Amino acid sequence: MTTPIGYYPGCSLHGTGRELDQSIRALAEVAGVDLREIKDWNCCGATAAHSLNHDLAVALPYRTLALAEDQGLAEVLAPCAACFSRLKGTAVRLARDPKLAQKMTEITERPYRGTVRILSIIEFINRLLDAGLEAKLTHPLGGLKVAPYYGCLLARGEDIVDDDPEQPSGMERALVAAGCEVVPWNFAVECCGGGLSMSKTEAVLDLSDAILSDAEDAQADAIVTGCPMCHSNLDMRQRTINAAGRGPHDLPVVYLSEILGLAAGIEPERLGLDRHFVDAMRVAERMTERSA
Amino acid sequence: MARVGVFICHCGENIGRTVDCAAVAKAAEAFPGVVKSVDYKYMCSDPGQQMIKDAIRDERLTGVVVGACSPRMHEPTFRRAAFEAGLNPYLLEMANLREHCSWVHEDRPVATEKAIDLMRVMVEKVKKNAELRPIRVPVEPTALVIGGGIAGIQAALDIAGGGKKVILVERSPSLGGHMARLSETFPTLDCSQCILTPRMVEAANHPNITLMTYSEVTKVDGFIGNFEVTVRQKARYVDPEKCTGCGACFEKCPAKKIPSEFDAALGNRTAIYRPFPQAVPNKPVIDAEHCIMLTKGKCGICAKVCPTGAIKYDDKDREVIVKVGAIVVATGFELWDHSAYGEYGAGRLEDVINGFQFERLASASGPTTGEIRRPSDGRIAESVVFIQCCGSRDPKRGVPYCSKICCMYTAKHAILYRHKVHHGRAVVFYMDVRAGGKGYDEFVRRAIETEGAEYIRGRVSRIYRRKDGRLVVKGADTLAGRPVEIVADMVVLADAIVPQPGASRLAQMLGVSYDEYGFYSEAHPKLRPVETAKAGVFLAGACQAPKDIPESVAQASAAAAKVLGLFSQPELEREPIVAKVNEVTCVHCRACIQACPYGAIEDKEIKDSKGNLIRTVACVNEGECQGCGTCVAVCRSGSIDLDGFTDEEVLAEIAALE
Amino acid sequence: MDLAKLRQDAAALLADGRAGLVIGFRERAGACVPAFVTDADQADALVYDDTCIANLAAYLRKPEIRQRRPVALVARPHVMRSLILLKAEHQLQGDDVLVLAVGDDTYHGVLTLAEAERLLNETYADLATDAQVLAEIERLEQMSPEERARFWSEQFAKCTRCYACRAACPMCYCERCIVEKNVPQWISTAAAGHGNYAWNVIRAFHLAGRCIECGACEAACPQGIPLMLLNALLAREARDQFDARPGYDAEAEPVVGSWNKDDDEGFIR
Amino acid sequence: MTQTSTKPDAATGADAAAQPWSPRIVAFVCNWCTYAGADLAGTSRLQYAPNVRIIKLPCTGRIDPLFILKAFEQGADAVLVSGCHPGDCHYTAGNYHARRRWGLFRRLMEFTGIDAKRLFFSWVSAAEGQKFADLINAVTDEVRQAGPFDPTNPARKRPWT
Amino acid sequence: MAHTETHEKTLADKILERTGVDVRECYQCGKCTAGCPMVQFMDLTPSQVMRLVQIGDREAVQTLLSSQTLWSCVGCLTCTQRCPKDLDPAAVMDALREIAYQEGLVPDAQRNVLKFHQAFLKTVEHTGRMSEVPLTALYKTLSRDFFSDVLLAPAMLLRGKLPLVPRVIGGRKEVRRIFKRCLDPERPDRADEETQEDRP
Repeated sequence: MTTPIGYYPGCSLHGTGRELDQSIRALAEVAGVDLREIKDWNCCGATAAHSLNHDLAVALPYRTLALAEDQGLAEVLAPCAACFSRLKGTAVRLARDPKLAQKMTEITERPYRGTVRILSIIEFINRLLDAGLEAKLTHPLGGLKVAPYYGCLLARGEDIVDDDPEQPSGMERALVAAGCEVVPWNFAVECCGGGLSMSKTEAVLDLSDAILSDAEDAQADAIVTGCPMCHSNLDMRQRTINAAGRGPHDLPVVYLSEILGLAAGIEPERLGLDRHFVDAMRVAERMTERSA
Repeated sequence: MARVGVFICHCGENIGRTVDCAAVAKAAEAFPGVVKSVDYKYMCSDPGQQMIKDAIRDERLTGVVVGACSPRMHEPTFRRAAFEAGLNPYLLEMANLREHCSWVHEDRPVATEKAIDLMRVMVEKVKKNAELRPIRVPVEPTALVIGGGIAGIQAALDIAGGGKKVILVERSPSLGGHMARLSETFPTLDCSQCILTPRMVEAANHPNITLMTYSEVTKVDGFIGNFEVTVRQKARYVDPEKCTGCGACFEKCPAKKIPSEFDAALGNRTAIYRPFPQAVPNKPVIDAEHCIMLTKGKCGICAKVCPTGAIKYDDKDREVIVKVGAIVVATGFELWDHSAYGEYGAGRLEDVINGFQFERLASASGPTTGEIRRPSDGRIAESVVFIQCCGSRDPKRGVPYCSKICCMYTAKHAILYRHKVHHGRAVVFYMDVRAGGKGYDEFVRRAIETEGAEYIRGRVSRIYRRKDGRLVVKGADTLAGRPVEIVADMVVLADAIVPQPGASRLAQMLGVSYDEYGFYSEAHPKLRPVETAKAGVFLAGACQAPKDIPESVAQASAAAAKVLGLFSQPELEREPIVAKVNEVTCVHCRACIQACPYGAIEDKEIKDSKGNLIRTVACVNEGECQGCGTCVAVCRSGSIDLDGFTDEEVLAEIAALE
Repeated sequence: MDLAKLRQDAAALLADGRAGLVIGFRERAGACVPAFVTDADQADALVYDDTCIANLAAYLRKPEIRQRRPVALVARPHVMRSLILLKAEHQLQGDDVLVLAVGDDTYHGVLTLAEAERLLNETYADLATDAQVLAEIERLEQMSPEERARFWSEQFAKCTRCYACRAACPMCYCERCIVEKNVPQWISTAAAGHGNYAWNVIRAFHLAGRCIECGACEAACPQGIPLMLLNALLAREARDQFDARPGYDAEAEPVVGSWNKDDDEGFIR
Repeated sequence: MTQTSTKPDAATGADAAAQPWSPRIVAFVCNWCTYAGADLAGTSRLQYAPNVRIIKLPCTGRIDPLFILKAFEQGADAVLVSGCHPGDCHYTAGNYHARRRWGLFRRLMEFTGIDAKRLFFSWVSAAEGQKFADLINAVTDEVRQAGPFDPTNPARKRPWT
Repeated sequence: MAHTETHEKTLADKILERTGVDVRECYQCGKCTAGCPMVQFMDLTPSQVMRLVQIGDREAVQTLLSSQTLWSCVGCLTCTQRCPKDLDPAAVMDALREIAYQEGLVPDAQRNVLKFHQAFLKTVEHTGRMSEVPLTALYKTLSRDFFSDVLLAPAMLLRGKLPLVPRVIGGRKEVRRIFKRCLDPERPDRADEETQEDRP
């Protein structure tokens, strides 16, 4: 692949979602893809802008889209599921509503012709597989049982996600290629409480507990996700969930890109697997070496 | 030269009070071509009619205009009089001086002036009128009934009972349709097979009925009174003449694990099989797709055990062409496939079943001999959730309409379940209960009030299977304003009623129109509910819209009455108001063919004497044309015209208003 | 545009008998005129540029040309639409014609009708009405009915009833035009007054939902009557009211002659 | 019917000033709905303006735009087209075909200078006698407001000069 | 309470304008309520919200705009995905929340949600991006909820997930101007002067 793919890490990938950032960059390097971070990108506004002011909720992603277009990027990867949803949602609305596009041009004083295509982490990884990553997966994970967790933002949104909203399957090809066994389970598209993590922690504990329990019932060794928000609810708060008298759970929650990174033989630390709250290094232990 | 007679009727005082009839007659006398113009008190009376007849003979009239009441009132009267006097009835026209003039205006001079105008218009038209002859179409007094469910059986029996021949075509190996699969019927809970099977036998034994099971209609040509229908009889591999129905073959057949269509895949059948014990005809067929002999070339057990040598492995499909005068379509319905609902398990949860599957579970002749056992592990279901409107009233992913019968059969299911599992819990999720019908609402109330079914108003959002194998049903109780979660052993989805797959293909063959879902369209929603826009094709049962058994039977009998009416005369006489193509100027753009609401226009190939194709043009089938004239208005080159309302006639009318 | 390739293809089609005739353009006295090429070695005379407005599909109804089927036709996107529409109206069989497809300074090569349909839908799916024509329509719409009547009165007064517009239009393929029908005679043939009005209005209406806006009729009018105003108005209405996209789908039903339950009836009392 | 004066330029002959102008309206109606609706207006003795002349067709589907052109050509001040309500067509779909045709044709008429105020479309069922009477009164009134159809309109036939 | 009371513009019309959702199409099947993950934290179920918008009289509007539900919706789109009428209850929630916020009708119990959103936006307004430390600090100050989640902070630091230096982008003045124009479209655009400085 010679054309560079734009990269929009989003705010949480510098903080809570660091391992997602690390693993994406490492994986891109192995696959030989030129990831170019959009210069001077800004926050997508997330749930906050969306909740309080819908102009702002469009204007913030608009600026980033305009920057990407200006910087000559035809495709932009937004690995954070929330950012992906905001950016792509905005792109779809702008394409459908010229009046809104005009208004945004006025507000931001930036032109945008609508040429940027936003990729989710799943689309990106499937793209890498198309481009030959499969051959480079030299360390399959020896039948690691995984529960692919799509949550809300990688499953729903008719014009945003290109997958079956109730029975999504976008991650399966990559997981199977990485040597995992995908377990059938019930909570692949249930909500974890998402953006209300800090302000309605109680709800998040309930919902995340149910997700973890169902994955355990399905005998999963790990939950695989593509969303830093889900990740922080399921991983970072797993101890809190236990402390609240639920569970107890001890289930690693890993990013799709980490799984692929491991299968590609990248050292777990480089992928950020040591940064998890629930020990995820045990997933790395399942790496096997395939004779070339 | 035109010789037109004008007759102005006073209609007692009705016209005469506001229209100066004598003045109108006087004015009309001056119209070009008018040779006689008179007014009279009651034109429709015997002396009035006689005046017209006399004038036709004495004055050698070539056209008559009667200025009187609405033609909707007396046009047949005056046209008959003209006919009796030797004038082609279509050379008589009426001007509406009463309803459209004297009764709606008070000012005498103004009304008189208008009456003169109205007369002028009709005189100009009648001068252009052509002699038309009624169209006579011979009728083949045999009916074809497509579909051997309860509607088709009823229609066939009624037509046969009326003394006419019937050919009854059924796609599956046996008559009976869906009704044969039901356990009990609402609201009386009488046994479905007990009331159906005598009818099936009667149909099979009736001397006027020819049964063609395991057969499909593949082509329909012709028109009312004169259809030519091609029926493909699928190879049965069993000679029905020799077979005695002893059953030795299917008892010994080694291919035993084929999901039974009749049992909605809850039970199995063999490769040589009869769908169910009471099947009519009670003779097995071989399912070529699964037969080991027919697929792999070895086995032959059934042939060995057959005492009469009825097995024919070299049997072939056969095409038969039948001539019929009328067709009754009774192809019924199918259930919507709920695998479109991912949130209900996308069809992959074994214990989430549809209504037919529940019928088979509840049926004493079913795979569980009537015990409500869940498909996954055969355990008695201790708790069952019934969900209504599954796919119905769901414009997004299902169908927007109400499937009509689900409220009732769900109530029936809940009652049957509670009769069979006394300690079991029956929960029904519903949006509205639609129980209009004799004894219907009482039946639903009984389910709730005395049979212990729990009715919850709300839809279900999600069904999933727990680790212990039970199903979690997440619904809402909108009356209480809260979510509800029920743990169940089995969920029964009241899937929407949809037309049979292939309904639209058959409709296209028949030239019958259908709605966006594939239900066949009746000719008029109020007044012609069993006819189609295609003359000679009638509808019965759920192929037209979701219907329950009594409605299907009623419509079937109505269709039979229509057929018998049609067959009561050897020939069909039709008003000759039909379209005609000018084959010289037609360029075959097919606009008329596409626009015709009746599919009455066809391609016609014009060939030279050696049979070489010169050109193709449009051609109107007089038997099918209903005379609306829509084709005429879409023809850009003016190559079609409508008898009775020709371009020339209409132009003459417009010109008369200058 | 690769004119050399076009000539080469035309020559090859004729040489190996895949086409019995190539209709294209050649230059005569500084103008583009239709060229009918039957010999491969004449193909070098073919030219193409923006001034080649004539819609060559109009020739396909002529018997002497039909005799030479399959005919290859130099066609810009509008002309390809004519061909697709002719097929939809059963005036052409799929293998009657081949297309030497030109468009947007590109030569797309030799296409079958099915390939031309695909090209249209992929690359030329949004052929817009000429902006000037649209502006003029809007200007007229701003006028009072009396002013418009005056405008058209003047325009139609110029009509000499030469029927060049009809001859130039591939969709005017009737063998006996309605104007020539005399029993009854709906449209006066005298080149004046109401006859001119009826002729021009009915000609436009008979193209409603069928005009692909190639502009050949207006270009052919020796009197400079702005016929495209009428055609484009109806094209706009057919598109806005009934989603008409004539010439993009060889299976499409005609706009006039089909219906939808939800068609607008705001104007009906 | 007592309005006397017309616009001076509308006069077509010497006697025009003497004869009070009253609108001439041609109505093309279908046999099964609107014609029957008009019959019902009659049997109900509903009084309405006498300016309309009905031409009966089997169905609105039969109404060719040429009819409308011809009526204007002959000097009608207005044309009314009326048939069955959607879904009620005796021939199931003739009115749907007609509706689509009118949707385009009326635009063309307007655009070429026939005022939309002179071309009326309506659905009148066999049960709507009152609607028919009201319609005729309304149409007549509106045409009277609009005045006579301009004799210089290009659609209109002019005497040989 | 009178269903028939007419308003200049009904709430349903306002919602239609803002979201394209015509709540009149809702037939109250309750599927949204049945699937909502947050419904136990709501005082009105999603289908009740739709119903009250349909009613739209003064009392209904009051109940809606001061309800806890608006602030409990996580926007997971389960309702929207499964709505058989193809309506978008999530968008209706968004629109109502925005109206409630504009009209100052946020219930006390939901202050924290609002404070969190405000803190989030404040951080973005000033720096162009969200950073955990200033956001959390600001949120805790605004909400006076100092103790929840405190336990997580050391562990996050340890894992390098809590960068202490806020991230600031070059175009932050541009972002500030965008905020000003969106939040306060009426006020004259004072940000223009700042913009001048931004560009050499």
